[in-house]
Formats: sequence, structure tokens, C-alpha cells
Amino acid sequence: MNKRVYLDYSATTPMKQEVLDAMMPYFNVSFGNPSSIYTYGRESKGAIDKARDIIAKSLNSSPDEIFFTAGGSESDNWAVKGIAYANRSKGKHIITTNVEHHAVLHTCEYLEKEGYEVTYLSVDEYGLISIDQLKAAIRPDTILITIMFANNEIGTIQPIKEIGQIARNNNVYFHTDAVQAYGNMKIDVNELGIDLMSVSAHKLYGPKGTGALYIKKGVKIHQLIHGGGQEKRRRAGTENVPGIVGFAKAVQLAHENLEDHIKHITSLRDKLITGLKEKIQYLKLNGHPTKRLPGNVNYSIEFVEGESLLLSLDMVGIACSSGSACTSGSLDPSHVLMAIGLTHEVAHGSLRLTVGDFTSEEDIDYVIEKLPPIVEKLRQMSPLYEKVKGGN
Amino acid sequence: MNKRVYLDYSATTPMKQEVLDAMMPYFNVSFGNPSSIYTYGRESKGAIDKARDIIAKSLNSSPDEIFFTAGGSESDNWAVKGIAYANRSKGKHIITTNVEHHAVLHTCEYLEKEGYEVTYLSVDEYGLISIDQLKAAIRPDTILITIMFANNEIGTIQPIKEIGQIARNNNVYFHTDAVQAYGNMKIDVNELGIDLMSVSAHKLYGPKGTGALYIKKGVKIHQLIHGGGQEKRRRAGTENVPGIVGFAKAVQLAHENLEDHIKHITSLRDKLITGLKEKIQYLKLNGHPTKRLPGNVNYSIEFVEGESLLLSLDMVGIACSSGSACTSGSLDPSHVLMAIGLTHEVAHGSLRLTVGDFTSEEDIDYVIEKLPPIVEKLRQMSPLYEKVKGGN
Amino acid sequence: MYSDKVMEHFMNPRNVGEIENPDAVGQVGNPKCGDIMKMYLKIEDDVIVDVKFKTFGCGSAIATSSIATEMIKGKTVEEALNLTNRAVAEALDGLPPVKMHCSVLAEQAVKSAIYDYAKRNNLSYDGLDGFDPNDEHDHHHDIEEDH
Amino acid sequence: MYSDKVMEHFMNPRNVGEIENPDAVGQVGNPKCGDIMKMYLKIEDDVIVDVKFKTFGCGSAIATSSIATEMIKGKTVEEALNLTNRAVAEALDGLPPVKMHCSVLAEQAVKSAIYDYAKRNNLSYDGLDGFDPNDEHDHHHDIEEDH
Ligand SMILES: Cc1ncc(COP(=O)(O)O)c(C=O)c1O
Ligand SMILES: Cc1ncc(COP(=O)(O)O)c(C=O)c1O
Repeated sequence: MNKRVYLDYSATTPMKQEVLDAMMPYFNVSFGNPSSIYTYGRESKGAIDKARDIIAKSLNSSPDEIFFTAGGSESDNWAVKGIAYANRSKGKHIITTNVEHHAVLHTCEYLEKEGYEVTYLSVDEYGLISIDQLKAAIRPDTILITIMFANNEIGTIQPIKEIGQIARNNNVYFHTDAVQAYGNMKIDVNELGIDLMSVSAHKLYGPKGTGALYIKKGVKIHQLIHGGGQEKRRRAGTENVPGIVGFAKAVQLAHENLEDHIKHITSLRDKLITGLKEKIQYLKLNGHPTKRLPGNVNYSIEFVEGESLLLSLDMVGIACSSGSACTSGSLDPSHVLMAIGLTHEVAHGSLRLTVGDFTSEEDIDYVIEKLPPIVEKLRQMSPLYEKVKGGN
Repeated sequence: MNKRVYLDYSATTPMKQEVLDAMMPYFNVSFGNPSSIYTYGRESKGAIDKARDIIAKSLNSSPDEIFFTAGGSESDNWAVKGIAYANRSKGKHIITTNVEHHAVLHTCEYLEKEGYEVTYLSVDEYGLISIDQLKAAIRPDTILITIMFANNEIGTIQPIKEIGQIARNNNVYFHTDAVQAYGNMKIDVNELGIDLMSVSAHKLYGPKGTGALYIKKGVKIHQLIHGGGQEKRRRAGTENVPGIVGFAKAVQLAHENLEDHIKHITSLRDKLITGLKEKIQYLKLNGHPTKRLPGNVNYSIEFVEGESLLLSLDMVGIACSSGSACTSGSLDPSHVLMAIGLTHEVAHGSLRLTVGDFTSEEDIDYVIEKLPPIVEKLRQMSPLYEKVKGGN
Repeated sequence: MYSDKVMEHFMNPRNVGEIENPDAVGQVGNPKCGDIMKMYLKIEDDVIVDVKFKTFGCGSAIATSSIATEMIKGKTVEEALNLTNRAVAEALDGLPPVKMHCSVLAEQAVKSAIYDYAKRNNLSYDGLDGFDPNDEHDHHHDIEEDH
Repeated sequence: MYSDKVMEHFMNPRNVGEIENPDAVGQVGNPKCGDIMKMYLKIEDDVIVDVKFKTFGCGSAIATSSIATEMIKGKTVEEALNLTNRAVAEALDGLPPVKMHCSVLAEQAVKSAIYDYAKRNNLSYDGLDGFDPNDEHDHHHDIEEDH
């Protein structure tokens, strides 16, 4: 395979060279355990403190509100279970949506089996929740609202500030899964009224296996991982020092260049949206036309199935996804696409193309050139297409 | 500081160069999400499969019994909580020891608050449990025995095979925290009758933030981290591909050279034990004389306090620890040293020196030269010492 | 993930298309599972002289359709009814476990077309015993999620 | 972790030792916490003309003992009683939060020695009001573990 065009930045990103460079000293030179008081340990401890400062600053929070984890899924599990367990004397009702990432959704389902009640808010055709429905769902025993910042499949950005306001007015904790939003838009946790927020490094050119949970001061939460006194005794385990350092470097790069980054990928995204629309019939753009992640394109390509599209694209070097990468193993139609009202066959034929910092104009041109004939070939093979074209 | 002698291999290890080399391609070349079906994803997926095979083989288990985690603490939490929650219909009684790592101990304490009953077996002066006490502790509602393979502070190795046999006879699950043992001794999970086992990469020259839980086929366990379908749907989160690859490389190196490694560090350990004993009075070797980790030296140095020893040693470039690095933040006397019957002041004056693959004879000579005068200086300052020496 | 043989059939599927005035048509699968196979047969003297397919589905659905048509072309109807999903999968050098259902679908597409042929011509075949073209059992969800 | 000043006093502690025939001796701390400070005073005309200490404890326990002896040497007993733990910590350019108890211990070691002096000589000082040398409250465990 010669040409390789990676358009799956929402699944994971390549690490930036600066990130790798920042991590290197911590693998086998300054490798000490940060809990140790000797020089080796203090070097790592200092690196973690610095990383925490950088991440805190990027969110307008304070360093003692940032807790490092092993990724977005752990952060989501910790937030949801931690709040549920610590506040059950107040109530056992949680509000979420039916378009959350599985890390939130499956955690909520688990809690249902443990005796909690969960309200799954539905979304409109663009993937947006209704503020009125949210208000109506709040009960005296509601302890947590967990609604994602931006959707990983269709890119829709929720009205976070309004949700934060409602949570605050009702004295309910508000957690948001910002794994996709972080690094792709400005986030000020105070201004937005967020109590807990999950982020993950590998979605913004940082290392896999590192994430963080923002926990506002004073929030009552149980631990998920008990043990040593790391992370102010709230998340045990020898710190992944290179991972944390790399995460912070990635955040720093992202925030230094946030406006440029957004401008760059928004223009590529729009070029891709327009270019494909012009060349392919029976396309439906999923997600909100404007309230969407700058790098997200999600098209339903009618009469064809997603995996065969992915395979065909892979044969010409294009990497993208059909629904979330995390769910592609199951091959069930994406719960997000079903939630916005697509039929099964249309949901199966969706393609998510997410652009990022290393995407070029030529990459987009290449996709606009290669995708239409692939779609045409597969449609010619499709028994669903023949009806539309007036076949027998 | 010129000379640096690292003698805290039980806290963490520097990564081996081969490990770093193995990881490098997965940061920004083969960086794809392993859940994706395109080429980038298949490269990572293949790397993980290979890593799982290596680790499975090292334990004489099968690849579908190995689940990657973010480290020893997560593995311990998963094993203990996962078994507790999944088997509560059978009973809510757990047996452990009072010398476990905090990742097990604090998890058990948490479960006690959640309505579980925990028996903490005591140990003898060497840190060994009593098989008779274990047998006597088993009740009809016992669901789990969790006893560490080798202790991280004093190095004592428990009679794992006998424990496994008792667990099996009584139809109780047996989990062992082998974070310190793995890579330092041969472990065959089948022969030893182990149902679940925690391991961590950064203790055997692999990366921080990666570990694994061995779960024998058929064991009933809940998830700790819900979400995507990774790890056969039992541990969610985008896989830390470089971490997993590095872990496997470290395991492979450890197992290729296991006998040499053990011989090398055992001889250094014994040299250190003897050398210090000859030069310093009022020393007490903690842990078992023979059933001990090959790299572990733990001395109580009477009349002096551990932290001041560590600081003084750090000033001459020697890095070691006083009790577990994970607990040193709290400065409470180590629960392990209390459990083997030391008084508070003696426990406070303990020094753990752990040798590893990069330790040289000269390093040991250096410590034997530097430590005695430091001890003498601190003792001269100690109001506890004057009594012994017949001072006023 | 897929064998070279699967990829080869996926990229260059044999016998794609429709047959005008077919002697039999069968369709199986449903959009919920993401797989629909339609098979057209031309049958002369009890021999399948031509076969075409159209498939909406994943890579292995297309590959199993393709190889199934190859495997039954030139065979008698009875021989075609002996085609098992296992044979289809083996002919492709195996399928990933989660994709085995595609081979089942291919077997059923063949049976379904022959069922149509039997109905049209008032015939009956032992190989169709117990076969119900409307029996759309759900081939996915075999993997239980643990929690 | 520690300031340079702490490290300097730790590595080169001032006034280590004992005083023969001291006019006062005080000891505070307990082995459970890992810190014991013993202080010897030589007092002439209400002035502390000499002071020595012995400490079993961590780096900051040794450093606070050392600087406390410097801070009270040459002072009157009353002045010495004004020594606060905060002043000790500040003189060392600060202490880590978990080590603040060491500065408390240093303050108490001074008070405890002066208490001994007062008792021996039947004196009373305002600065000793409410001071109980046997009041061994536990200085650690201030950080509550959350679960
Ligand atoms: C015996 C033991 N168990 C568990 C752990 C925790 O492992 P990790 O630091 O990888 O979370 C450690 C080390 O800190 C250990 O020594
Ligand atoms: C919205 C969202 N939440 C959570 C996750 C999980 O993050 P991680 O893979 O770091 O565990 C992802 C990505 O997989 C995501 O897109």
C-alpha cells in the first residue's frame, strides 16, 4: 500500500513528535517513583506537578481538581460510579442521554442492575437533547446528570452551559464526557458550571492509556481504584509519568494553537462535506449542521453497508470508521445513529471521517476522488439500490 | 550530584532499552485504534495479540485469560471488587492478610463499608501466614482468598501452592497479587492453583501505567471499567498499545534470562546483607531468611528514623526506600513492619534496599562504604541511642 | 482479520448482478443485522446453469455470496442443497468467529432461491426439509456481554 | 520537597548534643509518630546561655530542632517562650504541609524544657499557661482518607 490517508482522528490520534520528545526522559532516565523522596522520585514528582498545572490552566480550574487516570473510560466510570456510590443516601436517580459513549452508557446500565434508576434522555434528529425534557426529568432523588460535551460519532455539541445551570439550580452534580471536545474547543469548567469532566490524552495527539478526571472542589465522590496515596489519595497506582508528561505536552500544544487548529480542521471538514455531497447521491449528513465538532464528518451513504465501505477504502489507503471505533467490533448498528432516527439499513451505511492536524488538502481531494466510485460499485451490488434505480 | 546508585527496584524500575525500542513504532507510526478494521488498526491489534501470547505463555496460561489493565492497583481492585460483587449471592466473606499492598487492603476496607466481612490473617515474625489459620478462617460464605505472592516491603514469599490447594478444596476463588514476584521467580498459575493474579509492567523494566489481570477461564467476575468492547468486553478503554507491547517485551526479556537474573540479584542482595551486618550494630533483617524475593534487603536500623536516612543517602546519590514507596507520603509506620511485630520506633527506622538488573558490585560496595557513617551520625543525634550507649 | 481469499472475493466478487427472467429468486437477511442477500438462479434440467447475486452487507457477506455462487454453479439442485455454511467458510480459508453468520446467510440464500424454484414448480426436495425462508432468526448477539 | 534551608540544617545541624548538668531538660514527641526531640538548656540570669538537642526523627524534625536552638540561644526565657511553630517554619523558608507538625514539636520541646526549668526553680511564666508537657496529641493523621 502506498498512499495512506488517516481520517479517523476521533478514534485515536498519532502522537506529536514534541509529545514523544517530552516523554522520553521519563522512561529510563528520570524514571523514579514519584512517591519517593529521593532525587529520582522528586524529578518525576516535579514533572507530574507541572503537567497538572498545564491541564488545570487549560480548563480554568485549579491543579488540585485534576486527577490523572488511565483514560477516558476510567474517568467516565469513576465519575458515574463514584458519584452514585457516594451520594446514594440522597438518592439513586441518574440522568443521562441515549447517545453517550458506552463508557457512560454501560456504566449506567450496570448501576441499574445495582438498584439505581437511570433516565435516558432522547435526542432530536441532530443529536441534541431538549432542555425542557432535562428539566422535567429532574427529581428530588436525582444525584447526577451526565451528558457528553460532544458526540464521538456525529460530532453534535450539547448545550453544556444551560445544562450546567440547570444542574446547579437543582443542586445536582453535573458530569460531562469531554473526551472528544477537549483540544477541539475552548472549555472553561467554571463558566460552564461543570462539576466533573472526563478527558483522554490519545484523542488530542497525546499518549494512549492516560486521561484525567476534573473533580470540582467539594464534590462528594468515592474512589474507583483504592490503594496507595497517589493523586491526593483519590486514585491509587504508580503514576504513569511519561504518559502524564506527554498528555500535558499535548494539551499545551493544543491550547497554544487552538484557534488555528479549529480553523484548519473546520475548513478541511467543510471541503470534505461539500466535495462528497457534489459527487454522491443519496447522502445524509448526520449530526448538527453548525453545533458540531470542527473535525467531524458523518454521512449516511444509503444502500451500502459500512464495513464494506471501510474495507474498500482501506484498500486504497483511506482509514476511517463506521460509527465509533469502539463499537465496530460488535457490528450492531450504532446506538447514536438509531437515536437520531435513522433506519437500520441507513445506520449501517454510515461513514465517519474525522480530520485532524496532519490532514492535508490533498488528503481530502484524494478521498473525494476515491470514495464515489467505491460507493457506486457497492451500490451496483446492493439489492436495496436496485429498487431506487427502478431495477426489477 | 555525581554518583547515582539506584536501589529501589521494588518501587519501580527503569525501562530497558529493548522495551523502549519495541514501543517506539506504536506511538506515531502504527498508532491506529486496535478496534478499527483498517490497516492501521490491524497493526495495533496484531501487536496486542502477540503481547497477550507472550504474557500468557510466561504464566502457563492461555491468551484469553490475560486482560490488560493500567497497572497493579487496577488489577487488584478489579480482582477483589469484581469477585466480591459477582459472587455476593454466595456470600460476602473475604480472607486476606494484614501485610497486603494497600491496593488490596484499602479495597477490602472499602468493601467492609459496603457490607462485606473481611478476615485479615496475621503473619509471624517473618511475614508468613499460617496455613492452619487460613483453613480455620474459611466459612461457607467465603467467596475469595486474596493473599499476595511476595511482599513488597520485606520480600517474604507466601506458600502460594498450599493456599491454592486449600482454596480449591473449599471451592473459594484465590487471587494473588504477584506484582513483586512476577519477573523475579517462575510462576505457573495452573500448578499453583491460582484463579486470579495481578501483575504490573513497571516492576520488571516495563512501562508505568500498564498491568494485567490473569483471570482463569470460568471465573465469575464483574467488570471494574465498563464501556467499549475491548479486552473481550471485560475491560473498556482504548488499549495502551505501546504500553502493552513494552510490557510484553519486558516479560519476554525477564523470562529468557530468568535464572541468570535471579542468580545475579541474589548474589548482590546477599553481599549487601552481609556487608552491612558486618559494619553496623543493632541491625535487624526483616522478612524471611530464605523465602524471600531475590532482590530484597530490608533492615531495621535501630535508634534512627527512616526518612532522615533516606535524605542522607540521597545526598550521596543512593536511592532507596523506607517501607513501601507508595506509603512513604503518609509517614505512618509501615503496616507490614508492625504486622511482623516491630515496635514503632524500630519500624520507623527501617530501610529497604532492592537490587535489580542494572545494579553492580561497585554499587553495593559504595553503599556498604557510605551507609555506616550516616547511621553513626544520626545515632549520635538520637535521644534513643544515648540510653543504649550508657549516656546520661 | 479476513483471509486473503475473503478479501479477494470481496474486491472481485464473482457473479454479481441479476438474471432476467430467472427461474428462481431468493432473499435472506434483514437490514437490522446489516446483511441482505438476494440470489437469482437459472435452472435447466435440474442443473443450475447460471447464478447471480446482489448483497447489501459487510465484506464477508459479499465474499460468502460470491463464493457460494461459484460453488453451486453447474451443480444440480440437489447438490446445491448440500452446500453447508461450513463448506462456504472453509472455501474462503475461514471466517472470523463473529462473521460465521455470513456463511449461514449464504447457505440460506441458496436454499431460499431453491425453495422459490420448488414452489414455482411444485417440487419437493429432502434438502429443504425444515427450511423456512421467513425464519429470520437473529444471527448476531451471540456474544453475551458480561458486567 | 524541602527548602535548601531545611536541607542545610538537616545536613549540618547546630547545637547537637547534650549539656552536662543542664538547668533544664525537655522531651516531646513519641516513637509512634516517629519523632522524639530532647532539649537541654543552660540558663544564667534568666538568659539561655547554651542549648543542645538530640532528635530521633525525619529530616524536618532535625532541621526544626536545629533552627529552634539557634533562635532561642542568647534569648531570655520569656523571649524563648514566644517562639512559635510558625516562626520556626518561616525561618526554614517553609515546610511541606505534612511536616508542619515538626515545627510544632520544636516549639513544644522549647516549652517543655522551660517547664522543667520553672518546676525546678518554682517559677511561673505566662508563656507556659495551658502548656502540658504530657499532652501528647497525635500530630499526624490530619489528612483524612476518602474512600
Ligand atoms: C505488591 C504490590 N501490589 C500492587 C502494587 C501496585 O502496582 P501499580 O503501582 O502498578 O499500581 C505494587 C506497587 O506499587 C506492589 O508492590
Ligand atoms: C466520547 C468518548 N468518551 C470516552 C471514550 C473512551 O476513552 P478511552 O478510549 O481513552 O478510554 C471515547 C473514546 O473512545 C470517546 O470518544
